Amino acid sequence: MTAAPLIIFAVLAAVAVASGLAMMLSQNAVYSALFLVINFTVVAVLFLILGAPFIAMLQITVYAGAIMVLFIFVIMLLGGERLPAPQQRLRWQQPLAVVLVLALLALAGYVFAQGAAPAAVLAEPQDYGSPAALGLLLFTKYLFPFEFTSLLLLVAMIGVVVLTAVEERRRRLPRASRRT
Amino acid sequence: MEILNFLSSTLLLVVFFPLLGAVVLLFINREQKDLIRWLAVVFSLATFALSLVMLAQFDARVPGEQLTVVVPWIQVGSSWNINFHLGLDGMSILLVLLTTLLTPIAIFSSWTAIQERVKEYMIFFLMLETGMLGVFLSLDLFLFYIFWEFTLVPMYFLIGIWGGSNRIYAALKFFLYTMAGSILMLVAILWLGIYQGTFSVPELAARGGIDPGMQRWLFLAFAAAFAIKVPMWPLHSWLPDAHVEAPTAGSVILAGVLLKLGTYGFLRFNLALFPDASLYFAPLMATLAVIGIVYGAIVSYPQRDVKKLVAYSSVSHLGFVMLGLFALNTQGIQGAVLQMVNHGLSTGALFLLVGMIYERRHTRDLGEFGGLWTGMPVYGTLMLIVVLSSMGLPGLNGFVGEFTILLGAFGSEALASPVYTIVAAFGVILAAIYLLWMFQKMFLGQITNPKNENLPDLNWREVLVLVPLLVLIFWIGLYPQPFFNLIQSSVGDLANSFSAAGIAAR
Amino acid sequence: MFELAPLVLAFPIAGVLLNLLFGRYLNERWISIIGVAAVGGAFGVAVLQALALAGSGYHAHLALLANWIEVGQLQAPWQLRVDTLSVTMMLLVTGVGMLIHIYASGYMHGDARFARFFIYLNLFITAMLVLVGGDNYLMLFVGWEGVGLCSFLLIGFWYDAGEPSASARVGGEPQAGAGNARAGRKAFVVNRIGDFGLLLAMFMIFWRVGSLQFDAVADYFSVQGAAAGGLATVITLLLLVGVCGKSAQIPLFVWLPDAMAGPTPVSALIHAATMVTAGIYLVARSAVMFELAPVSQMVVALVGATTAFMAGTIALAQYDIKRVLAYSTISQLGFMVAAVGLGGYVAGMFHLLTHAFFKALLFLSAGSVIHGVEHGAHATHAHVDVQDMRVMGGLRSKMPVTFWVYLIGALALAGVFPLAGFWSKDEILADAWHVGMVEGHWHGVLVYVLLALAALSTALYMTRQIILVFFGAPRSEAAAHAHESAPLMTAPLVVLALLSVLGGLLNLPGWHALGTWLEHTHEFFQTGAFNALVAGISTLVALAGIGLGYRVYFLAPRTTADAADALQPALGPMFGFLRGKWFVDELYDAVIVRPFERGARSLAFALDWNFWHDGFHNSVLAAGFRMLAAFLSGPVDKTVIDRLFDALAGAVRVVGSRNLQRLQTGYVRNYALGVVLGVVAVMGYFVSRSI
Amino acid sequence: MIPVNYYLALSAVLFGIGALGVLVRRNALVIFMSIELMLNAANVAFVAFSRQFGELDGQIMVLFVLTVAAAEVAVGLAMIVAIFRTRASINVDELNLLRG
Repeated sequence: MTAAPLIIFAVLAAVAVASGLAMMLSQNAVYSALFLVINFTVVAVLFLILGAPFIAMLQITVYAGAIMVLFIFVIMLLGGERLPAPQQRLRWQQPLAVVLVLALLALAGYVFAQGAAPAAVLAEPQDYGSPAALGLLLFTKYLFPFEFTSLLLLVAMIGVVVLTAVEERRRRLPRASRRT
Repeated sequence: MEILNFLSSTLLLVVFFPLLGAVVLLFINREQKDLIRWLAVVFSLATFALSLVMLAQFDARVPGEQLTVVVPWIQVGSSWNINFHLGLDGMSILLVLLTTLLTPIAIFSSWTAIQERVKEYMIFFLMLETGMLGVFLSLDLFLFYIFWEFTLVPMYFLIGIWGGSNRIYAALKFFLYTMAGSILMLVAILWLGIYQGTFSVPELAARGGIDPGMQRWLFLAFAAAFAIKVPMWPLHSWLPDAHVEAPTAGSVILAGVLLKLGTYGFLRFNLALFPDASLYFAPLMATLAVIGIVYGAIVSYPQRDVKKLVAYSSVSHLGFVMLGLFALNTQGIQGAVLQMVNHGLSTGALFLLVGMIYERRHTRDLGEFGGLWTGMPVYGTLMLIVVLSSMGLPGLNGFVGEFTILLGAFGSEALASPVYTIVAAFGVILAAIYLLWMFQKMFLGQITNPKNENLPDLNWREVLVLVPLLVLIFWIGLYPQPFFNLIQSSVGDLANSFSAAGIAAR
Repeated sequence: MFELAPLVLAFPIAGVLLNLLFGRYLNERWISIIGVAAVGGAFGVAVLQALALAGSGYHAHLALLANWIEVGQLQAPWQLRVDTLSVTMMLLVTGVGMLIHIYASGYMHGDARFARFFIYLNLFITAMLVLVGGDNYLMLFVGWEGVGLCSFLLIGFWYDAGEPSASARVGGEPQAGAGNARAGRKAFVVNRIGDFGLLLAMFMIFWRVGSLQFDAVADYFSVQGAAAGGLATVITLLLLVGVCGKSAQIPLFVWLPDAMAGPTPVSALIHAATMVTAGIYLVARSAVMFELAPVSQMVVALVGATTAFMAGTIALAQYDIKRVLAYSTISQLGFMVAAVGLGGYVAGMFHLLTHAFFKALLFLSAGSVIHGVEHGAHATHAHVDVQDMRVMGGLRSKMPVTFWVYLIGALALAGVFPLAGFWSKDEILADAWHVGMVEGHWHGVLVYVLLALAALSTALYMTRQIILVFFGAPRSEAAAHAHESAPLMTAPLVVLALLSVLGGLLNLPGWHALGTWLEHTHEFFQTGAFNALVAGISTLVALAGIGLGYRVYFLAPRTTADAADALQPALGPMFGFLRGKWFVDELYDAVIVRPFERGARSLAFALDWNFWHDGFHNSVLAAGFRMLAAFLSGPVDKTVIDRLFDALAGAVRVVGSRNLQRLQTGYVRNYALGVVLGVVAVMGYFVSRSI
Repeated sequence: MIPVNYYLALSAVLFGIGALGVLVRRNALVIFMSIELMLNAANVAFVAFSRQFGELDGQIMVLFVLTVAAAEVAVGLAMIVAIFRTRASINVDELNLLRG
């Protein structure tokens, strides 16, 4: 095993973890969002390395692109980039949370230490991870769940419309009927 | 293409067109009540038109199922073969037509009576129609069970939301009684499906060969569900509550179609699938039926609430149907099938008429009326015709059914005694007593209550609602042969299997 | 001309439909013209059928109209049967019917429901023609119930009038003005009891013979002969139940007197001339079976004779002019039933025809009397019961035409030579004499005696009626101001009077026109031999009755309306018994009606509702469920589980409920922490297991 | 090549960071971002496993996760907007109606 891939991986992983931590710790929501974009991009590169070019592209376009733009848009809309003066109500929550997450990681580490997973990955088939192969699978074996996701998206869309449009409709109703 | 053929099959359309209407109604603004009403009527009428197409495609000479739709549905391992299986034959066709006819009439009759939550009301009604049609047309036990339970939900809400003062009690009672019976049926269905390897009704009927001892248990399990639904004496105590509390259209459908789900179930499942047990239990079932005939008629007589009176009369009338079914011969069973339709028409019309006076006077107490014929001649005359039809006057529909049933029961080999018929014929006398009593209390005599003096006679909409029923009342009474022809070959086959020769061949 | 047979039904049906659809736009004149023309047309067709029969060797002709019910081997078509028996009945129904229609157009003048009356009448004619014209028992049954329906509708025609009499108060609380409606209902229900027997008879015929066609039934029984005697006995006894209902015989006669609540033309047409004779027609039609069942014949004869006697005595003590005639009708129907029971089918049919003439005449004349008195009552604003004979008297001079036709009818009914009633009644008595004296059957003698006594009372009550109504001085203002009815009403009376005089010609001894005519339907329809001795006795009996009446009522005339009846001193308490109509209504009321009502009430309210619906459902099912729930929540839950949890709660309390409550902070992040805690715990568990 | 273990470890760490974010931050938007990070961590594990077994099913799962994430973000942000309108705050600690 040459060292080059490992170095590349180590660098990418370090950037991912660092950007994740920064996202979490940043007090400004806009910074958080930008750190998250970095994180997503790095993970996309990792996907590329893992032989999942299609997923990597999706990661960039959907996650780092669409979703994060949405986030930033909402942050700007609400002016929520900074919260008012920190007023800690749950003082014991933070240390407890850190302890718990560390415990979780410790457990995971323990599982890794047990060495259940194989050391290396297999050689890839010719069209592994190509959009064509993925599409074929999607439209045969996973046809029903795939169709179902469309329904999910539809429901989400309607939900969003309903949630945000409620105020508007009430405002338009005549005064008399609002009382009932 | 296959899916297109499937989607355009007549029976599928007939069954699910009302449901489509319900879905469409979901998207209509609830304030547009008239649009909702019109859409509901249009969808139910379109279903009726589709059922006429179905009638045109039906070949009465073929005894077995027709226009079949079969699609594999749920298959688990080798023992679970559940198909989406719809099929039409002589046993179901009249009831399907009755359902598609009565639903638009019921919806039309709720035009002014229902002012609150019109949208939900119509949606429930259309759902109910799909459920009922599904019960009549499904030839897979599992599918049948699903539709059977499906009918409960809309009816529960129709009674529970738009009913009278004690509606919650009545709706709950209706629901629980039916539910309690169906659970036993579900067990029997699962037994059949697992141990016989198929849920297909025609296949089970053709295969036969269930151990007679087991047949009896299965018969009883199915009978539990159906006898409550019919309702057979002594399981009738949910019926007066449900009828009295239900809105008019709900009563029409309840009496007109829902009760027939029970008698139809006896015909389709108990008689066809468990012939040995049917022969074994015939005297018992006929006894209960006969008790029901006389009991229902006697109990109808002193009632003061018109709806309750008609409700109890249903117990009596459906006793005739059950007697005919368990006569297990051609006349009995054919008469029973026709009588199911007759009862739907007559009692449906009776409930409609009672609803019309209720809309005017907001009471159904017999003591409140009297002399109505003077002020409402059209109403009185129509009521008289329907009352006469209900008590089996020759020339009107009720007689043809009752006569063939009693004739069949008299000479039945399975019952082997004319006593059943003799007692049942007392029901004919009693029917005249309670129905004419009701007619007299409502329409004859002088107007003593000033509230009855200036009641408007029926309007065009109300007459229009009744006309199709009256036409059929006369048609079946004077020339029932087309109706018999539709059921003849299917029912004839079934009946022959119970004759001496049929038993020997089995 | 047989092709025209369906028209016999088409005419009255057309009448019904025309008046039903257009009646509201037409005036009385056109309504009555339609009504009369419909019956007249049918009469014409019936005449043509009779001629056709005569012209084709009297063979029965079948006219298929349509298929009706075909289920399995049951084949019951709409098919008319034209033979001498049915044509005789058709002629009677349409002929007398037409006269009564004409009369009714005068009698019902000014009634608010004029059109409806003619619709009902035409409907009745239709049903009656189906009854007599049908070719199978099922069609006969259709007509049978159909005439019952029309009877119900017409008795209750004035449905908002009439107070239920004390003895007839049936059916719970009294309802204002529903007396007539109640009478109609009574008629229908009692008839249904008769129909019950007929229905069962049909079932038995079908399952033994395999068909309901008259021909097939007749063939079956002629082939089987005495072997089918038992079957024939059962069937004929069931048929007798039907006969008792429709022809008002013991024990089902109680509806007919009440049926007089209907307008008088209805009483004449339905409750005297046609419908009530359907029972005799049924027996004649089923003669093959009766001939095989001597027991049934005996029962039929005795029922008829007893009815004739009983009703004859009741008629002696009634004051209502129509009620006397009603009981007289029952009595005469008893004669006919006795006749067919004795095998004298021709005699029965003969009396049926002549009775139709003179009883229709009497009813219509009574209607004319009522009409006249009513006018008098209107003119003088007197409040009297216009049908009560005690308020009449002296009408002979006021209503001469009516008086004379009434007299003719009464004499014919009493059986005075040479009027129609003499010949037909004598034939019946001769048959009874023959069966009793010549053939030596005891029941023949009994029948003869009962019938002779009935004949005596017939002559007596008719004399009484004539004297009470027409002779003496008027006993009320209304009677004093009565006047003769319009020609539209009197003309049919004259025609009927003529028929009452000449009706005997139909079957004069030695000529036997009716006998030879009916013979073509069944060969044993034969006229009995004329018996001069019997005829002599009959004449003596009639004259004795008239003489007695003359002595009791004419020589000691009633002077005031409320005086006691002249017969009362002679009969003593017996008179009250007769006046109370043998208290049969009261008996039925006490034995059947009231127990039924009480039973129905307790069944419905006590058993079904309180016990089964409320009690069983609510107390056993619902309460049982609740009890189970209570048991689980009570003893089980409260003791076992509660204790457990009490202990737990105690433990928790020790830890501090405040602390626990504080777990529910309401902060989402807190709950998320809980989730992570859970995840760590679960993972820890798995990891610990794998160690 | 890099052993699958490494990817899984990275996935676990990222997941932990996301979880910590959800637990300690009060800004609803940041909480949502943390959730996205957790989902992303799961995706890494999926793709890694997919690679290990040479099957594409893992990638398909990622696709579905993406869809769910998109739907969730859309609805979640809509809720935040709606809540902000009534409460003028996106501090989740002020949303404590569930308090016992």
